[in-house]
Amino acid sequence: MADARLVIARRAAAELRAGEIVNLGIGIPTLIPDHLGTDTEVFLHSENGILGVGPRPVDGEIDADLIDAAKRPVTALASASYFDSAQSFAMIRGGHVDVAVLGALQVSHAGDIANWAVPGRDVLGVGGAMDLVVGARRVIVTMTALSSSGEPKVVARCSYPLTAAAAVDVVITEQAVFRRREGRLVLTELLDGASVDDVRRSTGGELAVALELL
Amino acid sequence: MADARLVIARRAAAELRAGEIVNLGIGIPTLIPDHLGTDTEVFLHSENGILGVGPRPVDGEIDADLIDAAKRPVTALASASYFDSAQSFAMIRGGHVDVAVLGALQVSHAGDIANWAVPGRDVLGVGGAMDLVVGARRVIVTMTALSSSGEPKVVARCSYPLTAAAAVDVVITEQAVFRRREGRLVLTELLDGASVDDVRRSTGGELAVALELL
Amino acid sequence: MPARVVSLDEALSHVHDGDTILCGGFGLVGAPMSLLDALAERSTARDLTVVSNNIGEPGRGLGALLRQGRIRHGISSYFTSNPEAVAAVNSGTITATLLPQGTFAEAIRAGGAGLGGFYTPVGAGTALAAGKEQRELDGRLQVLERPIRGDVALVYADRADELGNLSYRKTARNFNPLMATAATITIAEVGALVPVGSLDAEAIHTPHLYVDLIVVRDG
Amino acid sequence: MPARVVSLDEALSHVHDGDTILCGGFGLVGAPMSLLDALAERSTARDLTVVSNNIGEPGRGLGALLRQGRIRHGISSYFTSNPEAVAAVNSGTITATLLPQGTFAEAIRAGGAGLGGFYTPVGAGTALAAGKEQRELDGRLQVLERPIRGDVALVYADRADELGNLSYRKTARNFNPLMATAATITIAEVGALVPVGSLDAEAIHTPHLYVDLIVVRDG
Repeated sequence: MADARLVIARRAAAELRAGEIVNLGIGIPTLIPDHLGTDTEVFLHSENGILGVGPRPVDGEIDADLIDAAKRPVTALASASYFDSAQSFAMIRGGHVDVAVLGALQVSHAGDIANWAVPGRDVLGVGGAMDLVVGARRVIVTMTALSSSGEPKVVARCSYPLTAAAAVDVVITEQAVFRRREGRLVLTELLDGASVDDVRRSTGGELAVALELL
Repeated sequence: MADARLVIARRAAAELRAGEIVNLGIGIPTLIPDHLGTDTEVFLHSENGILGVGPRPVDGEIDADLIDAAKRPVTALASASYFDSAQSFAMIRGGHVDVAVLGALQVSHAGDIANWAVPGRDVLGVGGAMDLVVGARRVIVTMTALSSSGEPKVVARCSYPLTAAAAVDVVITEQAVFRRREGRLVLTELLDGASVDDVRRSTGGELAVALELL
Repeated sequence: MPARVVSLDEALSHVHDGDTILCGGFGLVGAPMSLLDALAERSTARDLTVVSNNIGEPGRGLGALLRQGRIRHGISSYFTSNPEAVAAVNSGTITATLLPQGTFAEAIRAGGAGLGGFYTPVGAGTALAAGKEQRELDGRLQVLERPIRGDVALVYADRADELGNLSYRKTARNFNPLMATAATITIAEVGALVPVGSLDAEAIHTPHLYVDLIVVRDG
Repeated sequence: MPARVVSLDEALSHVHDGDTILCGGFGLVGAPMSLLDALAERSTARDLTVVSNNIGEPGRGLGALLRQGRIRHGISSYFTSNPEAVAAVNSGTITATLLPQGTFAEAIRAGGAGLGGFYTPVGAGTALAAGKEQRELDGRLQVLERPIRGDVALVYADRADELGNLSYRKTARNFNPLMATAATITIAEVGALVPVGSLDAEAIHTPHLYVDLIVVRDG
């Protein structure tokens, strides 16, 4: 089996279309640019105030005033523009970002997402997570099928505090792609040799499966 | 007796202090810059999106993209900056404009102001009047004592539709200066040879008069 | 998607009967005059709602559409600058929503920013707050104002790059950056089209994600 | 009034016990580091409320004030970037208000713009809306969020002119222009002071009416 993160990143890259405005969260989403075809140039928006994030800088090219929302040094495309944080989130909340790709702790069958807080742990950082899942036109969740303790992350109902209800459009794990159709996640595609039963075992509750996979 | 408008403009100019951010309405307020001392440089804000309005352009200097809120061609100071209308009114409403000087149809003893609509006539233009009287830190009204039909403009209660309640700080007519103290307009200064009785005759209702004038 | 450079006719094909048109400009300064002229001369779209600080001037800009009877409703802070607009409201030919200028600007910003509304002290207790929710917040009476959005935004910018980044010039900026954020389709008329990378990144007032179509102003 | 260029010590004399400090920067990028270092080393102001996207890093920026026990309350979207801030909240040393980042930015803008509040769909129905008014507007559940203002704003800009016009550089802009609008006194630390007229008027991000004091960054 291929490295789960790469399987997910590669499949997520195929969801993006040339010219789209895309916001990438931390973790797996940051691997996506490496898997985009050369004819699929997208424009990366980072919520700290830039449209047109370029590749990571080589040594000596680092600009201390130029970072992404993960606080990593980046470069800027020739088309790049900068804006303040209110404007940046006005873009997000106003539906001007086509796609947000981000990780999650849990996604429910209804498309609810929990990705900012674990009960009983510190809930002191939310950042732009809530804005992105509410505001982006398409929300793609990239996550491994199981948590590090082996619990399914696609669940009948989220037990963790919600980031937003009915917000997720697509979920991509190393096993499968799920799409929200008529308000409910549907398994639509198997990845990397997984079977429907494999996916059933690693998701909580009764899962809807697209006809073509049965 | 001097020309009423010039008396008012000259006296209003003396209310401004060096360095203040000032928004000037149409009519008499536009005469004020000519009466400012050379040591009283103020910064003119115009709500269509400029801080740092300069003098009127001479012929051949007119820039079609550079106007004030009265839609007149203007010049810009070396310090000038431009901003969109939401930002411009954020400045006004947020208390970042020190002084608004504007005309009025009526000002009540409580400092209520009516300057945008006459009952029975078209009330289809308000522009920035309401924002300015609510938002500017100091609101100075410049107006002739009487309307063209001979009615007092300083009145016990406004009969015209209000622009804002309890918003006016200073009223300057060709006869007098009134200041709002403890929620009530007080006659504090006589202009151009007027007497307290002259002022009483040209204002509606019982007027408070500062002790030093009695 | 990157903006596409199109002809006036193609741009106007996106304006349909019954649409709400957001239009930049303070008076005619910064107004997209080529788009408005073409809209009057070469489009038949009618029953329009126009959202603009002024309804043009008599026969000019939005005033030309008004004369043609193609405007149904106006949302504005100052109809008064076009006496024909005032007459049209008084005769019942068009209906009008009058807003304080700052509220008007802020409502369009809210529309583009995905907000549900905002409270402002401006207009509270006056005739312009009639029928609106008012409540005391921070010891001041405030009015709830709702976001404004449109189907098509028509804006004017001094320069655009080929992706659709826009830079405005002096007081021609005015309402244009706001209108550009708040419509389903944003059409920018521009004074000049320049290569990507030739605008100052710190002076791009409207990043390209807001712009769908670009029309280069005639001559 | 035009901004005055002052020393660090004079600038810090405006920070008092119990003040609410608005501080620009995303992490430490665009943070006014000289002002923050001096605040930690040369001021005794305590019981501070800090409004900043992060509470610095351990021992750096606002993190230095935190270590000194001079912060009473934090308003932020991401305390987590400084584990010591998280620990301080958990031990009850400081209290915390957590806001979604866009709501945080918008609330500061509202504070500077004289608005009474705004409705946003972000956070509606979640734990972060607990205790807040929620209502349905335009078919979506929305949360009423209130403006944030401060006594003193500390911001960093790449350049200022002698009147106080500010230009930021790249992603060091972030929260700085917002913070500059929402405090009684705004103190700008700047990389360079330039003569009036040498900034591009179209790229002045903070017009001088927002700025009270300027401190030129060391070395």
